[in-house]
Amino acid sequence: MAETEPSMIDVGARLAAEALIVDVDGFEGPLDVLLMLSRTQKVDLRQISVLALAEQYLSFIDKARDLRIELAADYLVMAAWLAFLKSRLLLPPDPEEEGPSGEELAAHLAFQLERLQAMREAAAQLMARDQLGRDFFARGITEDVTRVRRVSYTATLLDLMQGYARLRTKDDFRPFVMDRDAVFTMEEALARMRPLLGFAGGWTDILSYLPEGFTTDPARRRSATASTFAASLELVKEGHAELRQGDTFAPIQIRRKEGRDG
Amino acid sequence: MAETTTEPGEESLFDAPPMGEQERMVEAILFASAEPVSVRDLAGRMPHGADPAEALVHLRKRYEGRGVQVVKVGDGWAIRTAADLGFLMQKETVETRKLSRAAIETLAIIAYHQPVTRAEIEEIRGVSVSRGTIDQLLDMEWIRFGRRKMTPGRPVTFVVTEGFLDHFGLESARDLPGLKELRAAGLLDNRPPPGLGAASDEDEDDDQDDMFEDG
Amino acid sequence: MAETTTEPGEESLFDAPPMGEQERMVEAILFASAEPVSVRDLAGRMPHGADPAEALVHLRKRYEGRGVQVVKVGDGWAIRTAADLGFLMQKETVETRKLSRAAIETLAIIAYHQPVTRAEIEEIRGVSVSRGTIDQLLDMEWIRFGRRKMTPGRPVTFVVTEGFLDHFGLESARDLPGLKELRAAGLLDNRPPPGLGAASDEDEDDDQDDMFEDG
Repeated sequence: MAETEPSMIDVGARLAAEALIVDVDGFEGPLDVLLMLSRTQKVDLRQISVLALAEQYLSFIDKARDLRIELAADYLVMAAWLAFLKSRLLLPPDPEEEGPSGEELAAHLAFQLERLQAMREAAAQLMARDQLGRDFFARGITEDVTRVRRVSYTATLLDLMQGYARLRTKDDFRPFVMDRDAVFTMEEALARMRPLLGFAGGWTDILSYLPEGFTTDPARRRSATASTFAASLELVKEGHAELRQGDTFAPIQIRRKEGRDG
Repeated sequence: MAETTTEPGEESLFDAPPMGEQERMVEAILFASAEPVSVRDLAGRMPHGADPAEALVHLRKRYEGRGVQVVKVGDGWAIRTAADLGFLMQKETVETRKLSRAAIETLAIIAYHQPVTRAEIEEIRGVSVSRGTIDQLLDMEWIRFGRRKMTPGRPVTFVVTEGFLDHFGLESARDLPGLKELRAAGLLDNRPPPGLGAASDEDEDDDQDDMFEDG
Repeated sequence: MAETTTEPGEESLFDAPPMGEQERMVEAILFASAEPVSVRDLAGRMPHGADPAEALVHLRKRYEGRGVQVVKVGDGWAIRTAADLGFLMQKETVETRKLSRAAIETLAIIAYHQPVTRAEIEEIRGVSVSRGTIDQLLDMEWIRFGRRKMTPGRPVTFVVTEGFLDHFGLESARDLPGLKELRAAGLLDNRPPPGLGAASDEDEDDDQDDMFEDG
């Protein structure tokens, strides 16, 4: 297994330990130090002697202390834990003792080292891949997708008729509603809606049936809206129309019910 | 990645890479460059002895009829989307809006009084008709130019289109509800407005004559 | 320009354009974009009934061995120059921020163990992960937050992004180098330290499923 001379290991370990001491900042934590030390054993990580590794680490910490190098708490915690592990591994197992055995703990440490080593190698393989912007390239001249907004205008026949009627009555015709107060009765709404319903075709917002002169003034608009709504319900009750509303507060739409003689 | 790649080691110092390889190089450079690249720049970037001009001829041919084209832009060469596929670079969103009151009224006048001139529309509306309103209706293809009026200045007229009839579910402009029906529908007062006859059916022409001869 | 172009008028509303034409369209869209485009986005931009997935198969084949390649990146498709021609592109080379050793390791751990929590990354590296390292990877858009773990505290997880796959030329996280070997060796198992109980045994399967669902 260890084909090198014992003295060689010592030399190697010493050199490694010295390198550590000079450059302790270069390590990424105690696990990194352990991984470094484990290389001196020159064996597969799966066959590593955790006991020997623990001893190497503890001597590394001792040396660092001798040289009065300040070590981060992590390193000392690891040292304490390895000292504990070492005692577990050396002493016969106490049947009273709870918790994992020394072998289990050592196996886990070996696993951690192997896993870290594997991640290092994977990282190196990843970084060795061809990379975008270095080895292969994306399109230099890109064409953005331009968003074209197209507005489509619509109108209904009823809009057209109301528009035309508005023009024809502008000068000399005052809508009869203008002479009354701000009340538009349900009877008036019914009388207005009955003939118009046939022209609207499909679903139409009931608000489009509000009479001329009742759409701007809030009081008039309220009255007309209420009576138009009541009239719509009446028409539905009579079986002449259908109502629908897509959502709460969405426009209420009406259309003539097909197949019924108005 | 590409099996056709020649080993760099196989190239002697003065042998240019095979033409197929040069074509690949030009293709990659044109693709990745942020600006069109001149033949001179291509030559500067390609191995010694390469002939980018010839490679461009081959590459251009290869892209003939493809979704992108190798085109000359000023002194340089670039890869661009084929002209007929420009529409793929646009995303259209359609927004439905109600036609403005001015447009509805103008449209109604044209529908009821066609063929009608702009001056006549303004006469009926009592306000001038903006160019934009007419343009909008023309754009929507709901109105089109009719024949010119045989009056002084020979003004153009407007008439409604098939598209208009389709949209409003009418067989012909004659199916528009006449004044009688508007009145029955409660949209017009019962007493006929003085001077205006029923703007429907055969009366229509007369109406217009009446209306506009006086005006 | 292109003889293969069909007249738009010849296409009926529901007939997709011929496959050759669809291939041109996919080609144009992929060339126009620096970012990978998903099959779904392609379909959204192409005429109704088009089958971009099939067109991609043809297009990919067409560009085999050429100077640019059609590559799959996560859910998307992109055109990239062939890696062997990188030497021509010194001008386009982007200097990426040099990543620290900690950042590179953290990135690899996230890629191979995703979705992975910060505590798990720290367990693997044996050292705490600085906020700056995670922030840098998030900034580069190589990692993003995944969904929370169903363990006490519901910690957030990290996963790699499509940008990561794109940068390293990977079709999916499944194509990470050595992934199979690492998994077979049990080195990607979530093995808790002994004595802490097997709190995350059931999670383990989920982890792996996640990886393949997301990949």
